[in-house]
Amino acid sequence: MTLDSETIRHLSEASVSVELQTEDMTLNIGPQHPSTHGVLRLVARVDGERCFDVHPVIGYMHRGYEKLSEVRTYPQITTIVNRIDWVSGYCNEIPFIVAAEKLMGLEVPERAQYIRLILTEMQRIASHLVFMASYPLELGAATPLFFALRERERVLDLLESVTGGRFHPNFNRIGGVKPAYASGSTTRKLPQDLPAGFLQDSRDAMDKVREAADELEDLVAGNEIILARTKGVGVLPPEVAVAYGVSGPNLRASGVAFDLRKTENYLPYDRFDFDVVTAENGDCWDRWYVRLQEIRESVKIVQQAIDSIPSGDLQAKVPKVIKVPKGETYVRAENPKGEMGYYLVSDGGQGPYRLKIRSASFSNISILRWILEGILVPDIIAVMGSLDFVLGDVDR
Amino acid sequence: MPGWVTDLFSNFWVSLGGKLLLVALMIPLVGMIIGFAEMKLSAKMQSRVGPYFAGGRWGWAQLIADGVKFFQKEDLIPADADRPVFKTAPILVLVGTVALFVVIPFGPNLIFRDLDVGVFYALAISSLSTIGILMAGWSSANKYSLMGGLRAAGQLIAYELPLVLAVVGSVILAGTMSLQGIVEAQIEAGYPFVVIQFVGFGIFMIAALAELSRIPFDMPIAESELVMGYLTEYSGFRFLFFFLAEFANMFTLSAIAATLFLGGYWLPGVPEDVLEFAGPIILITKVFLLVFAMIWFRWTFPRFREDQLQRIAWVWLVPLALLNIVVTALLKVIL
Amino acid sequence: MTANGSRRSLPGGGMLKGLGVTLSTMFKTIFRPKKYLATVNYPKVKETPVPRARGVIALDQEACTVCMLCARSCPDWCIYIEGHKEEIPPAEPGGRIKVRSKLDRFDIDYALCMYCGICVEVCPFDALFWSPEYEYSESKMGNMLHDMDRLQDWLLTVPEPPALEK
Amino acid sequence: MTSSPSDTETQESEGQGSEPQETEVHPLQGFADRVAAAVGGSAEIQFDTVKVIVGAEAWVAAHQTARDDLDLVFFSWLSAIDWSKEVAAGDPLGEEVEERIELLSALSNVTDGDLVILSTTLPSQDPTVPTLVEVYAGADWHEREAYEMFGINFEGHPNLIHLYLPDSFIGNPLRKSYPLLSREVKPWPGTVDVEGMPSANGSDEPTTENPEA
Repeated sequence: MTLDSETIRHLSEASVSVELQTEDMTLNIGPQHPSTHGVLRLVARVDGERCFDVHPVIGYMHRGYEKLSEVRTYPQITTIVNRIDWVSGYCNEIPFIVAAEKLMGLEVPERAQYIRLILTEMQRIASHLVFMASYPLELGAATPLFFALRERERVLDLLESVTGGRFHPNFNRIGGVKPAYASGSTTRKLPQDLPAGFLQDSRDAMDKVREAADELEDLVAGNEIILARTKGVGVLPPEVAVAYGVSGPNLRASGVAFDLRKTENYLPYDRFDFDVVTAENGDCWDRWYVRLQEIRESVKIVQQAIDSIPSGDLQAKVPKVIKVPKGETYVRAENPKGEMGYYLVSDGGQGPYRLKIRSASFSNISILRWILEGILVPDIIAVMGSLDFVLGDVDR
Repeated sequence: MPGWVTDLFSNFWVSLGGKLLLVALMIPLVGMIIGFAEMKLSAKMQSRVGPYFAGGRWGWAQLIADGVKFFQKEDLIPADADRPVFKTAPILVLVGTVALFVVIPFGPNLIFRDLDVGVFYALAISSLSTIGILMAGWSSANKYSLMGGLRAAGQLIAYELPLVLAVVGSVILAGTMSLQGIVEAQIEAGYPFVVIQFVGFGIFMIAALAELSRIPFDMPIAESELVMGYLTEYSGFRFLFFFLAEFANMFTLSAIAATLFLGGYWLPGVPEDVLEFAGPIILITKVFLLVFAMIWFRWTFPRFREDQLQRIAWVWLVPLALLNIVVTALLKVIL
Repeated sequence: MTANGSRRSLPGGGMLKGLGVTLSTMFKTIFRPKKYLATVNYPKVKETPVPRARGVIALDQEACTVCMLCARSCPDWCIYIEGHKEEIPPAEPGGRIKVRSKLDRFDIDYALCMYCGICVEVCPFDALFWSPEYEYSESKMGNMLHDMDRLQDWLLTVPEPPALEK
Repeated sequence: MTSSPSDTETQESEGQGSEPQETEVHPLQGFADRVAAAVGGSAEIQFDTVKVIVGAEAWVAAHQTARDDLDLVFFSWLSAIDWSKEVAAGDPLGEEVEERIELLSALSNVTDGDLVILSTTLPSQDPTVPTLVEVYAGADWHEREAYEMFGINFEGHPNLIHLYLPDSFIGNPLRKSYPLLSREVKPWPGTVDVEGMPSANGSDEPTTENPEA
């Protein structure tokens, strides 16, 4: 059939007016996926590359910590609690230990508090370096992974030399800190303290971490492609962030200067000067940059703490079988991922009656459904990566 | 050359068989060398050691070991895959690469077949692998490979245009489309065309990176989003085809770029008769320089989102290439 | 560079700086591996763990009095102990017959153990020690159950307590 | 029990942990009273934690005023405690307690980090309470978790389905009456007993009963 001008004109208009009928595909960014930071499943309704709505499904990693802690004694809980956010193992124990000490009315010796503070800040550096390694990898750049992890090895070696463990240090006890030695007649009399040369090694390691931060900044920060992929992507306004309970670097990247290290007193942070890093427009780039600056702040804190660490013993007088008196308290701390808190209800027994664990990533990714509305598939990965969550923290 | 060898080669079928055998040997060899170079160099860039144990001291046999591994891997075809399409996709991609070897001049008379439409043929054949990738994406019956395949289609076609337009500049300067002719034109002009055609060379390299779908144009095989893009369902020797095709394609596209812009097998100071033997070595060093640049880019940059990728192709590269053609044509007329 | 590091002098500046970093790392790793190479080739070159590393638990059978404290306080229930009581003839004749409990079975199932160190800490008789040994992986999970004698062998690898900060 | 603000107004430093029976006024007392007055509940301070007890019917209203008037915009968490006598797992309560579910929600401001815990009591048979999703969008997941763990029904919740547990899961695990199944399967290795611990070092005898039974 010959196409006369009439039909041609009609066809051209038809193609303009006819809306292309495409049904959308449900894409399972499933529990097993290279960049979901663990077993998170996103059921995304996708039309081509644009995804309409995302329904996150969690619970694959639910270990039931709150039920477990009802049948555990206090020392046993400190060993399982650092497995909640396994990237920053040491920091999970601090609020729980401080809560128990508060109920028991224990005075922790100064040196133990300083050691706790140094190790917490080192764990924060290690956790942020994991973010520095994994986030550019999600955008496609593989080399920053090795720079960041190479520096993280330094910090983890220091942690291991003091506590004996890299991921799960188990160095905190109720009343102070203590390496895992037997408590028999001979070893009990052994003096217990930091290993020799630890303070000097930490000073060198902190300088190297600062250099690595600058190197990472050169490699990633100025890169135009990363700017194109992250600037203005996944913007999180402060009021939405606060309503969902987003905390930590994600909240500070949206302009809210809220850092629990400044407001709470679970560790002697008021003796060191460091500033709370914030950024203006709360997009992926700001979340990345806030974490890089926080590494530098933590380096500053650790250096000040090392120079002014007092001497003294590491643990207060604590009975062999720990029984925490009756009472309820909620202690929260600034975990590398955000606010981590424990609502401890104890009834005077060897274990708590009820322990509510408030983990940072749980609230941080409850905004996924809101923030991933109508963006492209590669941006889903970029935004999810920038929130820096760990599935153990989400599922408890 | 002893007598019986020349008349043996003069027989058409024997020389054809010999050439085919040579190409069939070159593809895995070149693929392995470049693959091994990528592993070792990327390791050094990341302060690691890289493959170390295969083959004694510094791991030279790593890729042979990989090859054997891929061969003995189970050749899995997904249940509801489109079987014939699934099977022929890797072959098509490899054919697209092998066919490119025909026109590359390694020396003054060391060329498989000197077509007078050499450049046109090379670019047409290299787009054959696009069809192969699309077939792989569609036939794997997996949502991720489908998305990878469609992304590849969009990207490769978008970058076909700048690739072709970038070449037109040096074709105008040389006056002929046969690659041998272009190299002779550069010899007689006394300078490699890149001196004038640096814009064309830049566009060609960027478009070549996109043709190979290597970072920063890595959308079709975006490991962190689409698991492995259109390669997700491939395993065993079919994956080996894709693997070798990617590295061999790097070699061929760099060889074509070297021939068109950097003076192929000729260096400014080298006299005529030495070229007979030095030609291939010169070309291969140029190719390895370009391949090193590709490896270097891959381990430094992240990848573009595909709408940014398309914008670069249509908004930046195509107009720039057209401008380059106009300027070269004007220069040709005036000079 | 501006506060949040967006614009550079020339548009490609950021990428060139990135290329510079990778290239310099490559040359540094090739020409001065001792200083810049971060990885070692494991079986040939081994990194020594720090003395306090918690690699494996060593058992001193003589010190153990089968008081079951470690088995009770282990969160993972991965220590299985059986023992019996034994009379020890008195040193000089006519002395008191001492009753002493002997170990029959002391297994630690390292497939379950989470290396928390509560058993080592709670042992009142210095029978359990940490040793930084880490190369005891097995092909079958069943072999991860170390029996009494194997735990005794680990005792040789227990280091002296390290020197301490002043 | 509300700690009665005594007359001596000595300000002690924020960081000092204090027992309720301290004579000085707790630094957070002012904040606690302000919240209690605005929300219409009774405040109590225990170990530096401000808890305001509110009636179940005023639950949403309390959060509304907390967010709008008292600038407690940060929704930290929401959970519950099952106070009950017989306990299937863990050691039972010391003294008598009346069977109830205590619903808790923690709110804080983002300026100086003052945190208040609003609590209300619900009957332990099918507890129902209106949802907070309109006031705090973040309450969505917390309420789903409280629903599946304690069986609290939140009226008006957009999609009240299981959050962590598979849909086919029956029962509410965090209720005290819910047993820990793994404990029945594997016997406790500590039961094999050779001899009581010689109480040489004077500290109390480690009980042979399982501290975790």
